[in-house]
Amino acid sequence: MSYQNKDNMRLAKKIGEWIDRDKVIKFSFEGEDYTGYEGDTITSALWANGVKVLGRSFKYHRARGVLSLANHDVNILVTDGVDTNIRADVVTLQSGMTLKVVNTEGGVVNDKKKIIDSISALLPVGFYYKAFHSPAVLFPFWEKFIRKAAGLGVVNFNYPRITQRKLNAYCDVLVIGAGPSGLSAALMAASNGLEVILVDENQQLGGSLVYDRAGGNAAKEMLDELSVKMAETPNIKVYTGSYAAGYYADHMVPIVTAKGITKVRAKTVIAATGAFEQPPVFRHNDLPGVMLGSAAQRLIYRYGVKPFNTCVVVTANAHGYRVALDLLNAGCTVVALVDMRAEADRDQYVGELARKGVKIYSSYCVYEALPSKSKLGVRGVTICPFDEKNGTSNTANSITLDCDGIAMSAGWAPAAALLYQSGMGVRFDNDIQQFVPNSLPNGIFAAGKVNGVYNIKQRGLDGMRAAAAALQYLGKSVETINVDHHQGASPSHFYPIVMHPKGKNFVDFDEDIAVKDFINAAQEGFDNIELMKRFTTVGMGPSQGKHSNMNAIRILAKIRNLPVEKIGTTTARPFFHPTPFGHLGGRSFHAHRLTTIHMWHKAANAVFVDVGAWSRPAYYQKSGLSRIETLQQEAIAVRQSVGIIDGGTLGKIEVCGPDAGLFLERFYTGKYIDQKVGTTRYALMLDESGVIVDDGIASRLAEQLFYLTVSTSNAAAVYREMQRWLQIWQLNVGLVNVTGAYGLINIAGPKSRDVLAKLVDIELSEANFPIGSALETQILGFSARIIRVGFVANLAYEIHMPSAQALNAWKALMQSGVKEGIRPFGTDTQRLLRLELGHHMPGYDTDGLTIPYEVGAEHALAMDKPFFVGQRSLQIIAKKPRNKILVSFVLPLDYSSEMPQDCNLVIDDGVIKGRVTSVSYSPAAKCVIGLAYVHPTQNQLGATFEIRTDNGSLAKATIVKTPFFNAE
Amino acid sequence: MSTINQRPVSNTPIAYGLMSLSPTMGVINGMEVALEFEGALIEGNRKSILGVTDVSCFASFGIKGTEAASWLMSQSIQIPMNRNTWVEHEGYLVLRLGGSEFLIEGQYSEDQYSHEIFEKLARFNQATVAGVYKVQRADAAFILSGSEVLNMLSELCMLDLRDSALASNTLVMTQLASISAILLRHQLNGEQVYRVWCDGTYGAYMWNMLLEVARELGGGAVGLASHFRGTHK
Amino acid sequence: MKLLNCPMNGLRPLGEFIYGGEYREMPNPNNSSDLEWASYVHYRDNAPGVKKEWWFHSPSGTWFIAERNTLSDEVLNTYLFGKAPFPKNENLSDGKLGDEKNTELSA
Amino acid sequence: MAYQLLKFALGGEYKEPRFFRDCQTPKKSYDAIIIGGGGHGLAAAYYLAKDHGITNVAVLERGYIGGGNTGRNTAIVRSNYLTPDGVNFYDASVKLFQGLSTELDINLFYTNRGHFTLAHSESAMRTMRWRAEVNKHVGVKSEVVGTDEISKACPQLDISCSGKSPILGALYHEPGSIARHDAVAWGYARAADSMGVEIFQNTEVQSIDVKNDQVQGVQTNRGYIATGKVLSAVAGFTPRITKMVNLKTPIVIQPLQACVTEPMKPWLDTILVSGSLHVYVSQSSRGELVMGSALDPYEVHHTKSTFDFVEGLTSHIADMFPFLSNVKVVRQWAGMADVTPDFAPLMGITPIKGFYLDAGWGTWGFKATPISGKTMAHTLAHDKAHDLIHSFRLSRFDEYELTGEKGAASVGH
Repeated sequence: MSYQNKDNMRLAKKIGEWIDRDKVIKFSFEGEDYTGYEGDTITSALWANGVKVLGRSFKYHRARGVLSLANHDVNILVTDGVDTNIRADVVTLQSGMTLKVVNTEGGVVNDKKKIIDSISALLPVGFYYKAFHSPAVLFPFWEKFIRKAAGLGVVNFNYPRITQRKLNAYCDVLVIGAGPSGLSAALMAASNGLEVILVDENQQLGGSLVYDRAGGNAAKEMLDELSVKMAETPNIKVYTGSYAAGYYADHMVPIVTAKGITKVRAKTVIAATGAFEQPPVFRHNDLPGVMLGSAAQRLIYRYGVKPFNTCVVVTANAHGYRVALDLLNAGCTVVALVDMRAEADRDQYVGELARKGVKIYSSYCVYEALPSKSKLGVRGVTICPFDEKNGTSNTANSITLDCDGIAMSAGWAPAAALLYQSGMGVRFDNDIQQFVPNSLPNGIFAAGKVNGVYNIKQRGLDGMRAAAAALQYLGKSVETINVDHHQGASPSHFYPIVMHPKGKNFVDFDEDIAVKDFINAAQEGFDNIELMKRFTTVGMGPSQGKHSNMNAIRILAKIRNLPVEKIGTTTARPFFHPTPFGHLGGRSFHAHRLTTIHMWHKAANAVFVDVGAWSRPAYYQKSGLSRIETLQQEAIAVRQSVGIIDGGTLGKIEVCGPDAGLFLERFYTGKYIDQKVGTTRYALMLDESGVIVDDGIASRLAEQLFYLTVSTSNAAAVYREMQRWLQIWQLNVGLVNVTGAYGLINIAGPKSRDVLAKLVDIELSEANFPIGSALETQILGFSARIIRVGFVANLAYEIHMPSAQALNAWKALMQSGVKEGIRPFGTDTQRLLRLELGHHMPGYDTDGLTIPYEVGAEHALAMDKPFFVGQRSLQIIAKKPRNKILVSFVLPLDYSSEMPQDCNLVIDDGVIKGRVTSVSYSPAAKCVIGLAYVHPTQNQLGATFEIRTDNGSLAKATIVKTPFFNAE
Repeated sequence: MSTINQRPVSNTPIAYGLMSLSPTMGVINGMEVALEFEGALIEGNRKSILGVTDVSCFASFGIKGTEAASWLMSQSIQIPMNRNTWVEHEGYLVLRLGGSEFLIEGQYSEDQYSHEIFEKLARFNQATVAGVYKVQRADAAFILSGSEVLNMLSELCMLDLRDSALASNTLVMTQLASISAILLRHQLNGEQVYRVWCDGTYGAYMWNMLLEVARELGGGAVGLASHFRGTHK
Repeated sequence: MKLLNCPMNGLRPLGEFIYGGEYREMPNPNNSSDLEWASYVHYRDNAPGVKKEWWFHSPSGTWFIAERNTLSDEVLNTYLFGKAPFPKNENLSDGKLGDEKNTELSA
Repeated sequence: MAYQLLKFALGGEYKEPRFFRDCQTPKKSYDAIIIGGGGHGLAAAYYLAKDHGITNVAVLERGYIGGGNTGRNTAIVRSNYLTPDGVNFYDASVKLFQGLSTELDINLFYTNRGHFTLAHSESAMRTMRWRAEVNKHVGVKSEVVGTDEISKACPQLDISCSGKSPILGALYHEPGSIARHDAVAWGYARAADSMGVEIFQNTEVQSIDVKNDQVQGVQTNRGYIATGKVLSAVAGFTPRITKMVNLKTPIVIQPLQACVTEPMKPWLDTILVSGSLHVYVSQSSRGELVMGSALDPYEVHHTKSTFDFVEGLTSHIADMFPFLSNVKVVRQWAGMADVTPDFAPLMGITPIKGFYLDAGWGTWGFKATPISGKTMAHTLAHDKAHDLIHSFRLSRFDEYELTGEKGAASVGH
């Protein structure tokens, strides 16, 4: 059954229309085929086909048609099967679209959920706070129903990942809005040599000049004139079909286009954003066929579509008269113009309308729109005398008129979201019944309707005034331009609200909120605009209150008997229009760092792990072996022969100059001034509260050159802190971060000396190069630094070389160690190896509160120094009792129950005493070994404590000395 | 004990990023780099639209410290007088990074390569000059060429890098594709190009990001041979 | 993104910077009480107003001081540590920033 | 239930009374004054009246009730903290929340969804185990789960996160829930009001009168009010209040931002948090995805939104849910958080007699609303900190006794 009457509503070609009638587009909607033209929106094409029921409301599932045709018809959301929540009023029609309305059950015409509308009296605003929760056990049951009703479109889980480009752009003046004031502002600024960006959300320039014509040509002529000038002005970059999504600090405005986002950094911003037409509120003002006057005009002049056959215009301003003339011009029968005002100065259009046979009812209101039998459209209106002062309707004298549609023009709300976000202060201008800018931040200007200027000539002038002000702000000398204050009747009515005992007089179409809902909310104490918003949800729907907030404020003002300005406005948050993830996220930058040996690791089947931005081999996978088995094999190679690990990710910092030793003594806990050239010392870094931050090795390579290695993940932060303290201490020191410039290879194990010896010209014997030695030499013909270290094995060397040569050095060492069975190992194995030696690792065995006393690092604290970072706090902490200490433990040799894991807890008599920080089976010690925090009273060699494993069983651990195995 | 004194050919920091492209490699200045990817015709076209070229093989020398400027002058090296500016002189660029740090980079030219200066610089001994410290460098260095360079940079960098905003001898230390980089505008063979340096360990990442965007905009990888006719296998 | 003026590199987007916290004068560790020291370490001048703060320009490695109104997020002034209005130490610096030679270059 | 609905249809006249009185003129003095009409302040007022019979109480709210962080958070309730003190405290809060709709006779839409803290690295997995072990120890349901269990609960999640930071596992916290945040404030306001507490909106405290280290009263835009007890429950504004009494704290104010999408049919049943990607997300009963991120990186005392927040957040969420590319973000907003160095609140008595702190709530204040109200009411009534909040005392910073939550600080919420 076809419900829609399917009249052909397409008009003869209109001058300046946006559609191309040579290009016919086929599409379907709710299972039926239609055609439109290129340039149509989905809504305009449907309306041209006589389709009026375009969607269903969110809460009551009431039939809805065109409201604004300006990107706030959020009851008209469709899906094409791929994408959802498509806004039909503005999305351009594409060939082959197969469209369905979202959130219906059984189609938009027969939506079964419309039943909710008939029980709406049961569901006043806020009802859900008062229902379902008692008894509590039943709430999950009710919640299922509530959750099912929630939401609009169904998300397509197969929708592709799209990352749009995000660009940066710069200009002297960003003009937002390309209506008469925006165009004038842009032209004026550009003609004075400024770089201008002009943005408008519509597909073409002109704003209301395109469609608000009062049946004549003056607006079109003005637009043509401005368009010619635009074409002649090269220094204006125009973005149409694009919106300014928000205002952010220091004049950054993201412009959202179909293809991505351009983040504009402007020196000045002119908001010529216009105003949203506001609906008068009367019963059934939401029926398909009831639309804003400007929506009717848009249909006519942009798309060549007749809004109605026979209609009534209800108005409270001059704009309604212009709309009526445009409707007549489009061939509509205008049965009546209903003017809610008592004694507005009757404007120039009255005579013209009368001549054309339109009956004007002054001091009348539309009391209600009469739904057609199906409730899917309008069959007429009831109008009656209206006392605008009291807002009362004289229903005794009502008149019923037949019509198939109503055009509404009662006033405007400024599209001031970006101005609010910039920090604008407002005042309420009673002459125009609108909030207007009272104070604007530096470099921000407003022009046109958003600035309270409605006269068409003055709007252009106001754009020029704003441009002149922007020019002056940028230091150009131009004459100040003055604009007249608004003359005549207000463009907005002070209270376009018509009460009706049966309600359904909607204020917010997104959320189906009617006048009574506000009254009830206020009665319950939600009589602050923000509380009212939260309780009623007015303005919280996808259109973000563009057509509802102003009426809500007026209603609340009336309820509280306060002037509108005392009510204030709700906060205007970004975004101006909802903005897709793919646009906002853009291309993702996932920066990562690789050492030059990376490709070798990759070829050797390394399994990588991320350490900060770095990618490091955790171990090298061998086929047929588990991770644990692989780790153990790599560890055994180190213990029995020789292993090699890429340490290029470690932080490497040169501390140079006469005060280098002094600097280190202040920065680290140890002593360095008396350190001998050619030796290394442990470097423990604390923060000012005495907590361990990092540790590393300081090698003194020359009298005035210390070479610091610090941990991979802290490298950048440690260098940064060094730079800061150096500024504060003003020592004669140079700092050079060579983390990326130097490669680092660590070879370890009893055979490491033999392997290295083949490549260097120095004596590596124990006597000549014992642990703690460091020197500069040559390897493969380039200079290298060799440090004898002991972190993973008693015999081990770090070789530091220019990173471009690291791969060569690695290959040479691998070659040199073939006979010894040299084996690469990764970070997971390294953790096991250092554990076997009993070394703790900052960040692994410590946390954000660990102090040196808790890990037995007293030996590293030169408390007798005059100063080091953290020293004074340690003096305080030293007086306090400890509550934990890191100990080394083993499990019995025959332990075979649940294996403890890192972070299992140490439990004593049901109380948490500490936790395991590192635990592993050690092939060298041939038992499970680990480090754990225990209570200091538990800390005795040979004492036992209990670890609770994942399955709840307790493992008995014994405190032992380290290293865990006989390392000699 | 044996010593190998034959200095081996080094690897460009972006070597890992080149693996999947299999370019024709060659050794320049002791470093193995990509000379050609798809041939002169295709790369010549790319170069004019948006070419990305790895020039990490250019000799470089870094130095910093309160006396760095005067020491360089004492070595007869012309230096830029203002911070964050650069000069080009007899085949090498001198970048003044901030106030007291310098990066000197040799430029490739067809016939002669200015080794001399780098040999001289290589003899610098920190222990003998007060207030001057060597900065070991291992940058990934790139040339970005073609008509779409600014389009690419407007996505990867937040700064205004147009001619009107970036003075011709100014360099910027900023972020490119979210990592720290040095950037300047330069003339090469009579064409305007942009130069980029970043930490070599980010080189493969940077190379891949630059290529990803360049390809979308109709450009791509360009070998050294397209810029410097004298470079060949 | 907000802009911040690095004294060495000019106006840059905030993403290039790392916040280093409030600038605080360290009390003399030798003659401050435990409570005074704990207060220095832990407590902050945290009511809104104009504060001196540490900021770090990451791409160039520049620490500097910003005077910022933490209520409006407006930056009033930025300068290298040791430059006005701090008492100047004529001695030495790290050779990167803040030395006299560098300042002369800031044309 | 039927009656609750039907009463709206019957009679025609809307009979619902005010939630709380429209108080305009304060009395000369009160037994206690609570600064801040958010969830915490109103809850404290309610429990003062209910548990301790102290009803001569005024709540002074600068704006409107619930207008601060109560109305700006992402409404997550959980108790999977790291320290036993933290877990016990928040667990007590969860338990109060579970019965709160009934107790306050308002549907708070408290809905149990389960809470996954995703781990993308081995070190994150270790922290998850640590939290799970502590939680289990004190009887809170948390466990480390693998990717299979995550996928089962949320099949739409791309476990590889678009190949960028694959998920290895998660801490699953069964009691994790969401609630309708505004309603919590309204419910407490109504209940407190009904027992005699007076709630003053648009009432700003301009100074606090302290003599001999004892609170005497407060000066407001509605005049001077005498009292011996003042509770500051103004997270986000705490430094402005503590400055009035010259009290030093370690709090730093940092904005916390959030955003919502347009409504879509519910598909995300759980609450997901990723510390590595700095995001958390759940789907509200309206069908919107409610999303948040880490704190803004520096101190600022305003609630302006930044674009970089939403750029980073959407990029990361799209890594987790690639199909959201064309789903739209409707609105973003910000709140101001009291951030402490050890990621635990500041509660209890202070060196100024009669001045009590309920502060330092960082990003986790909403979930503590009932228990903070209850324990602070106890603290005011007895002039001695409730046992549950002993570790949150201000003096811990003088004593170098920071809480262990700092140990594994990451995005929580």
